[in-house]
Amino acid sequence: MATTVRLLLEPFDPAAELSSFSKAHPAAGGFVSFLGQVRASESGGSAVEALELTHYEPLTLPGMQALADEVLSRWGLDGLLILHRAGVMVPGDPIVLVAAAARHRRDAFAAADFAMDHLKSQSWFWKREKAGGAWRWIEPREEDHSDLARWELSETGN
Amino acid sequence: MATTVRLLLEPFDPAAELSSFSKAHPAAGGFVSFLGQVRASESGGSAVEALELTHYEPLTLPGMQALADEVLSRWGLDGLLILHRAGVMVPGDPIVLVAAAARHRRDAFAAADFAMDHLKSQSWFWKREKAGGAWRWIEPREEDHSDLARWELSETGN
Amino acid sequence: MTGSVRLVFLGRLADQCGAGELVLELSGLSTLDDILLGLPTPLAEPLADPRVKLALNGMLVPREGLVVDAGDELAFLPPVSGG
Amino acid sequence: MTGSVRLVFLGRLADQCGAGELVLELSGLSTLDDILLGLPTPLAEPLADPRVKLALNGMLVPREGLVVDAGDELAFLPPVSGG
Repeated sequence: MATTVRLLLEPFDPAAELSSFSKAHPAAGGFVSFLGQVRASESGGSAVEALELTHYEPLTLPGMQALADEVLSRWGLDGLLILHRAGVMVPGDPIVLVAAAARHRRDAFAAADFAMDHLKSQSWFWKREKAGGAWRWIEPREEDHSDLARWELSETGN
Repeated sequence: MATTVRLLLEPFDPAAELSSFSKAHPAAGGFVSFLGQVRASESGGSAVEALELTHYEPLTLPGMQALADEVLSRWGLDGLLILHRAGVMVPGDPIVLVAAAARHRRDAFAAADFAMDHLKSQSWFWKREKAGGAWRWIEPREEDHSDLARWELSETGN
Repeated sequence: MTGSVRLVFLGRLADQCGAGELVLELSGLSTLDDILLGLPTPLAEPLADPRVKLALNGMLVPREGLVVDAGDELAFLPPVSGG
Repeated sequence: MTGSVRLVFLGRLADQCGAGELVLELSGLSTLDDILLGLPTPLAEPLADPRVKLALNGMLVPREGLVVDAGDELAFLPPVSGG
């Protein structure tokens, strides 16, 4: 099982990453990926000029690695890729790429979905958005808690 | 909403397809994709030499298009991509690529998952595998029915 | 009125029937049973399986009440392969 | 024993505190309350919010019973931003 977890301070190319990930796992029949990119406009509709993610060195990457371990312990995967940007980005820039390789499609879907829910709501990143020349911090959303709660219910069921 | 549905008789490059798909949807924050490729070995463990998918021209592509319409009617998407190979393939060749672009991550995951379950079990493709020099037709699996049943339950719940 | 119908066999049926397609002469409007009776038993038998779906000129049709005319294409579609 | 502790402010706390980091002189082992008392009120107030997590030298620690020594790094982590 090959796991790659990286915290990147420079732009990355998701297509190239996915391509080498799928080539590295010839035994896996299925690959599920999630790519998050900086949106051209915020929920309110105004144009986004930039997005900045800050992290805290001693916690952020170790937290991502612990998440990867948790994902691997829950699903039978051939490979797992977790890449996350920090720093200043502009619309269209990739922020996060998660990919799971598995023999069984269902495992790959669940693993990528779980990883994203936890990356988004439990990883040590703080986000601010620049629109109309002003920076605004992005707060946690109620939806993040309901996304996480899905997995807690399924834990009870296991 | 841009939908692309293609039945391909020649190899395609999933990384290039995903790259142009994400560039085509700057308003979408999230992209979920599934890539299925020919596995290097079958479930039994012997090496796969080739995989052939046959289709029936008057039904196969129209069926894929109807599936795309169904997916669009169920989730709020910015874009949907469904590519499927037919013909003879070798291990490592991409067979199917589904990608969904959405503002909300959860919609993109559900749409790609639903599309795959239905493509795999309800699309007009017949598959045979060559191993040890002999071709063997691949039968429907019990798992396909349980995968589909998940969505029927959720229909009742809606 | 006479003519021919094109039978198309998909998936494993193409192997079982020895060919992907077969042109059959008709002596008029024919039912599915008429067509199966005009084929050798080892070929007709797998086609009679109710899990095999039928498409007439590219449209899925029920087995019951099927009428095939000269110039038609009738496809036999066994269960698809799945995941 | 005297020395200094490095305070690190993440997310909006960096804005609220006017800087991402601050070095504070200690006159010995200090509790969280000691540290907050040594800061101006507008700066101490957001740090006292129990939703702000603490990391001492890179390890998450509970607020209760926290003891900070010279040379330590204490980070204040507000809720992360989510999806």
